[in-house]
Amino acid sequence: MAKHDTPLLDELESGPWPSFVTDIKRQAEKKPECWDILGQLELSFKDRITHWKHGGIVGVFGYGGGIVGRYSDVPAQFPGVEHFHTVRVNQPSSKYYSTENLRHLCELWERHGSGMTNMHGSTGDIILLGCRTEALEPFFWDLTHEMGQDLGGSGSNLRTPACCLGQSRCEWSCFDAEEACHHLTMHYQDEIHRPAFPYKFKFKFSGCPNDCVAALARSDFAVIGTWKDNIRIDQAAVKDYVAGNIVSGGGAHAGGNWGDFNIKKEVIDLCPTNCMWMEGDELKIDDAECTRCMHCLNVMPRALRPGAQQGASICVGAKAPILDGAQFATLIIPFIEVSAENEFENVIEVIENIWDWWMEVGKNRERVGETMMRVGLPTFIKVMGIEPIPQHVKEPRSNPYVFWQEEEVEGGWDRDIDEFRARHAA
Amino acid sequence: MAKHDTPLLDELESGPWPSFVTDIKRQAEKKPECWDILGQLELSFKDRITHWKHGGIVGVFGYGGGIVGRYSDVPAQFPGVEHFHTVRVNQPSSKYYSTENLRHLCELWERHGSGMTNMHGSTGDIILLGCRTEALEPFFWDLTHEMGQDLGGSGSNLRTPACCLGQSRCEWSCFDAEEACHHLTMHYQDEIHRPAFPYKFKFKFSGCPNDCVAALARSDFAVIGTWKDNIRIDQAAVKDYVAGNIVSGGGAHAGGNWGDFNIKKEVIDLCPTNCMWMEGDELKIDDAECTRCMHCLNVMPRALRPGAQQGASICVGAKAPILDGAQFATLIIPFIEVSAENEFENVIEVIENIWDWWMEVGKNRERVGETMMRVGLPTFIKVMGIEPIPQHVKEPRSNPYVFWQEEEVEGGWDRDIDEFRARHAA
Amino acid sequence: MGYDPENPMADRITDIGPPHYAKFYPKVIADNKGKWLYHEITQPGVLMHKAESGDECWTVRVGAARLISIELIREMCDIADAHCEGKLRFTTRNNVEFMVDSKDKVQPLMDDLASRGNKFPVGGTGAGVTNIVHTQGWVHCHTPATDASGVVKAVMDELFDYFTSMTLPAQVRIALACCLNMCGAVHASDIAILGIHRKPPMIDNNRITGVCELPLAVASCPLGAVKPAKAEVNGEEIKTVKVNADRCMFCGNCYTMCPAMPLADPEGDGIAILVGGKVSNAKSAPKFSKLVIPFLPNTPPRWPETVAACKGILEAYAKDAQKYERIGEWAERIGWEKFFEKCDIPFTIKSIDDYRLAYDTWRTTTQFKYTSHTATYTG
Amino acid sequence: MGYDPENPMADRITDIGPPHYAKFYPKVIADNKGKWLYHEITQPGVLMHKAESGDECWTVRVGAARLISIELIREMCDIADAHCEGKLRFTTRNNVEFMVDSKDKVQPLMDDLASRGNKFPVGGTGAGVTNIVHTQGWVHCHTPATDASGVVKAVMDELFDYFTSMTLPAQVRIALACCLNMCGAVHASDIAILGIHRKPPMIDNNRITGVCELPLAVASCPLGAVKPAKAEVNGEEIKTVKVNADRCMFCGNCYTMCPAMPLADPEGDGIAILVGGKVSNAKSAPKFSKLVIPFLPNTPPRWPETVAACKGILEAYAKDAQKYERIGEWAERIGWEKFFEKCDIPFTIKSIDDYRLAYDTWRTTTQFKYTSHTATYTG
Ligand code: SRM
Ligand code: SRM
Ligand code: SRM
Ligand code: SRM
Ligand code: SF4
Ligand code: SF4
Ligand code: SF4
Ligand code: SF4
Ligand code: SF4
Ligand code: SF4
Ligand code: SF4
Ligand code: SF4
Repeated sequence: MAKHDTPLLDELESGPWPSFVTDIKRQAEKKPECWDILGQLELSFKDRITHWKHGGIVGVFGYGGGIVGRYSDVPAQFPGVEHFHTVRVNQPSSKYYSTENLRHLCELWERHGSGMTNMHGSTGDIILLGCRTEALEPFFWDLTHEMGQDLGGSGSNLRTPACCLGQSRCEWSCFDAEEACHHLTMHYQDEIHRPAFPYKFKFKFSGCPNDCVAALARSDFAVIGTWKDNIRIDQAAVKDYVAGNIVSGGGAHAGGNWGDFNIKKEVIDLCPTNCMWMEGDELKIDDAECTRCMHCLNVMPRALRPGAQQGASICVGAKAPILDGAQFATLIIPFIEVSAENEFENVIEVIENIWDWWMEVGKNRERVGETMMRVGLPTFIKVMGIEPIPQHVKEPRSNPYVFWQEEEVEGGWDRDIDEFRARHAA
Repeated sequence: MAKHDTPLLDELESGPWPSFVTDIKRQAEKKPECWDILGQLELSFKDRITHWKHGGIVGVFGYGGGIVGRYSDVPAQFPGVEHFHTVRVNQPSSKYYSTENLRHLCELWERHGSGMTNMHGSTGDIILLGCRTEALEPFFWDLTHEMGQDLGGSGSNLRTPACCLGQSRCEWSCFDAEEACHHLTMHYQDEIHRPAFPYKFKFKFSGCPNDCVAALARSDFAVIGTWKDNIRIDQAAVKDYVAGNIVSGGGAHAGGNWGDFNIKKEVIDLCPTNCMWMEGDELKIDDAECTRCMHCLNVMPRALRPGAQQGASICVGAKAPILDGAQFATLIIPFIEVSAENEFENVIEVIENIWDWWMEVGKNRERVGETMMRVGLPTFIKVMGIEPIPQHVKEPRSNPYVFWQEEEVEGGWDRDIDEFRARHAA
Repeated sequence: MGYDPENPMADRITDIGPPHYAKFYPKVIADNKGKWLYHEITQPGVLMHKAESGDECWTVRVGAARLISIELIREMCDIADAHCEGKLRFTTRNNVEFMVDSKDKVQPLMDDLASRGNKFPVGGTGAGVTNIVHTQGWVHCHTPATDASGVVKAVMDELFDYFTSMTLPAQVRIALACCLNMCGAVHASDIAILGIHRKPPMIDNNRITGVCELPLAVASCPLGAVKPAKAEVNGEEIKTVKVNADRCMFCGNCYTMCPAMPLADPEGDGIAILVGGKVSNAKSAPKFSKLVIPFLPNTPPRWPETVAACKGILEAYAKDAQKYERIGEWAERIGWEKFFEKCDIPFTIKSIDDYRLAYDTWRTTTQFKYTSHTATYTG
Repeated sequence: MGYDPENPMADRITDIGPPHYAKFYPKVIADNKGKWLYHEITQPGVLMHKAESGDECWTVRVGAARLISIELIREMCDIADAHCEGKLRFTTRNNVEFMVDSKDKVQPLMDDLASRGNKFPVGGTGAGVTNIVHTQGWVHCHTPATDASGVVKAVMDELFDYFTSMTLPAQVRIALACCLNMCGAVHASDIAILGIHRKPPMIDNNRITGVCELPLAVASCPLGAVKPAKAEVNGEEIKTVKVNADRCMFCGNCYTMCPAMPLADPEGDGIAILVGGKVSNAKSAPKFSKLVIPFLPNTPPRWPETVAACKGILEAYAKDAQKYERIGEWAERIGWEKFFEKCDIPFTIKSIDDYRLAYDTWRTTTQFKYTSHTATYTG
């Protein structure tokens, strides 16, 4: 039974959304330290401030990441959370599980930790929330030996890669996001576990431009599926949509009173490039003008499918606002084939090209996007050995401040002022 | 007859566009120094470089501007342009002239200068191109005494204001741009003639958002006409446009094969705010959504007119790229009445508000737009004593980096670390 | 035998990575991977994916708190064992997905879920509000300016009907980050709930020596507000830092680098609301969220001001936006001045950018709409 | 009696400003000011403005070189005296406007103009190319990187038919500035012809002392490339400056401040082409011109490369753009990658911004069109 009064938290037991308070209370019956989680959180609710100390370097031998150390700043009151370290367990691609696997993990966490988790962390890991320092090595031993699983990343290293569910259950996935994610995770175990970078580095893989794993917003290296040929059109299905035999958007708007589906208003007019039109009852697309924004496919999934020649775009440098303001990833490679056949070697080449440069010029705690900002996109593209293309930018520069190189300028830069003065009196 | 061979310049005597070379040659017959203009220019064409020395401080007593000093760097070869100073004569609003006035000016310039001019300079002045230092005072004497005219601005002062032709010949002008320009020019003679600013400052007045004097791109202080009520619609004329009885755009596209006028395609669909539609054969506008972009008026001048409650928007801070990159003027005052009745006192108030601040905090050679950039728009708006409104920006900030003031924060900023530590063990 | 503290390195296993995902596929997924034809959302929270083979994968999506116990995970396993050949998955927004291979297995699954109280709400699909991605807050982190799980619970309770329905113009993605580090894609969310500090860091001179590398602390400040300094600590002079409070914008990066510079504070901390961000490349390019409400107080346990703000924005949007229009696309179409008017949010100077790229956000045109904000000029 | 050098201040007149504009109005303007109803462009170069009174003002617009002699001005006066009650005006783009108060006076005026060779071309109205606003160049300025009048003459000769017709999708405004100071609204022109330097300034140590305030020279460089230095000038050490050439982007501001730092050079200097700017608030907000051709050589007397570049862009635009679409609006609709393809302009790294606000120009979306540029990736 409850060890602390939690009048404030108890307020969060009502309401239709699942209550983490109720859940923790239930867990506390089996794992009494959970009462102290509630107790300290109640105190934070009362004081309106966190009660965790700053950081704390803990980990398992030989790894530079995977554990986030955490200590209570009121341990006397809440001994159960005096140590409350997080363990980041690397999730399987796209987060499918067998109950057997999950039950085993729960069993381990019951044995070694608080019994509380996050399914999942924002980066993608399984977050096991709260254990004592002494428990870390035994847990790691059991995790590796009993389950054959491993930790994810933290610190200035490669962070745990993540992906959308890709081809496993999505008709739009233009490459095997899960396999790419898994393969590169295995390929870079050392980079994940042993910090060697200026700062953190994140991979994310989305099968199509809908970007369901938010790669473009959150990863230093975003691989986002696309295609290079034409959208595949099933004209019969188009007619069915127009006739109202198929619900548009797969029914995503079923709850609204939007009236009958209107292909002109809802698809053709909303195409950002205006590259669609009807010829009689046939839908036409000028694919050369298409930017593969997915809108028409999203609205008519049964009539329109991505082209058959599939691959991905690679965008680099997304990050949160600290320090220079948030950055989205910038399009660097417009199209690349992504396939297990060549063990993703062409993608790996791009990655290591970036790393080699960043590890050399990147400052401490400087994300690759920040390094790109500092040296400028032209320099970045040059050092990557990539041809500059208009697709790299939204628009050309509007200022005339070009850094010309001496070798580009006829006659070079050395000039003789006296000779100049001979022709131009001062 | 020609004093120098000018084979290169002679190439510019052919072709359909009026030739300044032919023109200068004709002038040279009466003003031989013009042969040296051609001679030195020919040399520049040959050498592909200017042959003018840097600057040169010349002027008339008591004025800090109005003359741009210029000396040849090859005077021995071209004595006629050894001195070649420019005189900036303040043009009348919107550049109407009587032939009498122009002839007199020509006569003065024949007497004192080279006989060459620019009608007009980019800022708006009459540019009298090329005279000797000794000629400056006599010319100025004659200009003021014989013609009752005066010099314009140069240097770190108020530059010669300019305007579009406004109500004099345009149906769209929402205020008397010419009178505003003239009145403020007279009001600020001292500021125009005697540098007292950190750097140059420019006024420009356009009667409507078409901005025919490019005020938004080129002036530190841009007054651009607009209206606050509804666009005036003449439905009969609308019908005439639809019926093709009136040529659209006043005939501006008459030369192209654009087919019949289509009000839906050419007006309604191109309205950037989509606030227009037809009800039967009546054109409707939801003026609350209108951003007064002028497009529909431009296309149907006989059917649509600006609202009757007219005034202007004031935008501040435009400039060329040196040093931080070009700036357009930023919307500061969304609507203000501009009228001779109150002698523009409300506009003057805004101007002096800006000047008082800029003269105090502006650095040497810092345009007001650069000062705004340096201190930030929020600070600028605050010091101007203006209510911040969403119209000041395209969009709200996307970074969370707000400079909170101590007085805004409950309890202020002073805190006792020991007291904090008492509650939070380190 | 398990871990032996005596010789920790003995038959140690490392760098084995995660298990191969394919082991965990339900059969219908394994059979049809890469061969899906299309999908349908047959009702809120229920997806049907059709494969070339004719197979169907029926997915029931269930909301979860993300901060969950192993007890709850075990209960999820019970459900998966009973209905889903012992397989399940989690989404990128922390919902749980139970998959079955035929339509007739859906209802029994739904009944089972319904029988378990409010633990497993079905929804989060299509044009609705799905789960809020969020971070640690007071449950685990050292730098938060607000709590995470508590705020999320309060907001989701209020918006629950939008989770279980698909009545909105488009999907609405809400995210919470408890400090400016913004763990999670808060900076590109339809509605972002962001914990912010408003008091400059304190300097703990008793503590700074040793725990803090002064040069790093100084370098950590993007605005150079942290400067080296000296102080006296019981009699003797020590090297420390001082903060120029007027140049501080409370990002907290100095505290991240230096434990002796805490800035959290009950009154100083609170929540900012940013809106109009999106991640997908659908229709329009990704957009950053924009700051529209600079500060709301921390009011546990239910943060009524924050809850009301989210709901107000959502309802104004639901009422006014066009089909398929994300919140940011709506705001840009009507103009931000109209956004503030329609959402009845007071515009403050805090929404005007003065950071690095600020100039690009200034309005450099005479095009604007008259709103309540311009009344003083036109009135 | 005129100016007396002996006592210059005697009955001096100052600060009297310009004459009042209204004195110079043609009668029909004076009578109808503020009462205009509408206008029509009855043929290229001829405008008819209709007043509420029923009066009509017929305007004939004539191109001029801007660099004109008093002889030519007098000839203009002759024309105005003969046809326009002795009144005329100049436009904001340096064209001349002759106004008459009835239609039947137009033809005689036109005939007179036509009778004077190519001095007074009629046109510059509507959807065509009007006069090029330009600056001084080698005729008068000390900092130019190219000439002005010569380039303009060459370009206008080539584009002349567009001046006398109205066949384009919209008005096209071309401007020339002979250096980065950009006198004139070059930075917001449909086509901007910009003189640029490409060699860092030389230091004239024999001259620098006295003519140049070193601290101002140092401060003048936006990139801090100018640093204080010492040099030896005939035996004695003097204070001077040095330039870090690798940080120089050739803006010329140091030369403006310090005459001892000339940077002009026959090979180094040339022309950059920027496109897609606009000033008006019509339809879309004002736009800056964008750098699409980083360098073309100075090739007097007729700058064929620059002329060809302008014509090429203009013709691609004329062929592809929609009615009312300015060049910048066209480029944004089709996408800049298509602009380069359709104009057959090679894309270079110089078009990628690396100045202060560069990040906002990076492409942060997967939305793009495949063009010749992406062939190496898709081929
Ligand atoms: C656990 C997690 C939040 C969560 O509840 O899910 C998390 C928690 C922390 N993050 Fe994070 N970040 C987490 C995902 C993210 C993400 C989202 C992502 O990875 O997709 C971001 C934004 C994307 C990005 O990387 O920019 C993120 C951006 C940051 C930053 C800012 C980095 C930057 O360059 O701007 C910091 C500050 C730092 O690194 O010192 C940070 C720092 C931290 C620290 C280590 C606090 C600190 O200052 O050292 C937090 C530890 C909290 C704790 O006590 O457990 N965390 N962090 C996420 C990792 C779980 C997992 O492994 O799955
Ligand atoms: C004569 C004129 C060009 C022309 O041929 O029309 C001109 C000529 C000069 N301008 Fe200008 N500017 C002229 C209009 C402009 C404009 C356009 C305008 O005023 O609408 C601009 C761009 C708008 C603006 O002010 O930003 C302009 C931006 C500059 C700049 C850059 C200022 C800046 O803040 O970026 C400089 C550099 C400086 O001030 O040192 C400059 C400097 C100069 C100097 C004085 C050269 C110098 O470095 O000192 C030029 C003297 C040339 C000569 O030998 O006669 N001129 N200058 C224009 C003035 C004529 C008149 O009074 O009507
Ligand atoms: C399951 C999940 C992927 C995963 O690996 O877990 C997923 C699954 C699907 N997404 Fe997604 N999306 C998922 C997160 C996302 C995210 C990431 C996020 O929200 O953090 C995004 C980007 C959000 C953004 O733009 O801010 C995302 C943007 C989309 C879009 C673009 C919608 C738009 O208008 O911008 C579509 C297309 C659509 O919905 O029409 C889409 C469509 C879909 C489809 C229809 C794809 C398919 O054919 O199966 C899936 C069901 C949609 C649905 O639930 O209504 N998915 N989707 C994620 C479910 C999250 C959840 O539990 O709610
Ligand atoms: C005479 C002049 C004003 C003056 O005080 O001298 C003038 C006069 C007119 N302008 Fe203008 N504009 C004049 C310079 C401008 C400028 C400034 C510039 O080019 O430097 C602009 C802004 C240019 C830009 O946006 O880059 C300008 C943008 C417009 C527009 C907007 C067109 C657009 O689509 O953006 C219109 C409306 C239209 O043409 O439909 C307009 C319309 C007009 C109208 C129709 C106004 C009227 O009802 O009389 C006048 C005749 C148009 C014509 O010539 O086709 N005027 N007009 C200027 C003639 C310059 C010349 O000799 O060619
Ligand atoms: S990103 Fe594309 S492929 Fe991946 S789940 Fe979303 S819609 Fe499907
Ligand atoms: S994917 Fe987007 S751009 Fe391409 S056709 Fe469909 S809607 Fe248009
Ligand atoms: S700016 Fe407006 S009012 Fe002035 S001339 Fe141009 S169209 Fe007429
Ligand atoms: S002025 Fe512009 S915004 Fe207003 S109705 Fe006309 S076209 Fe639309
Ligand atoms: S957002 Fe800030 S407070 Fe929240 S978990 Fe991340 S670092 Fe910690
Ligand atoms: S909070 Fe941020 S801005 Fe303030 S001192 Fe610390 S690092 Fe600098
Ligand atoms: S643009 Fe440069 S070179 Fe040309 S006149 Fe202006 S300052 Fe002189
Ligand atoms: S030209 Fe410009 S960038 Fe180069 S040194 Fe001079 S001021 Fe600096």
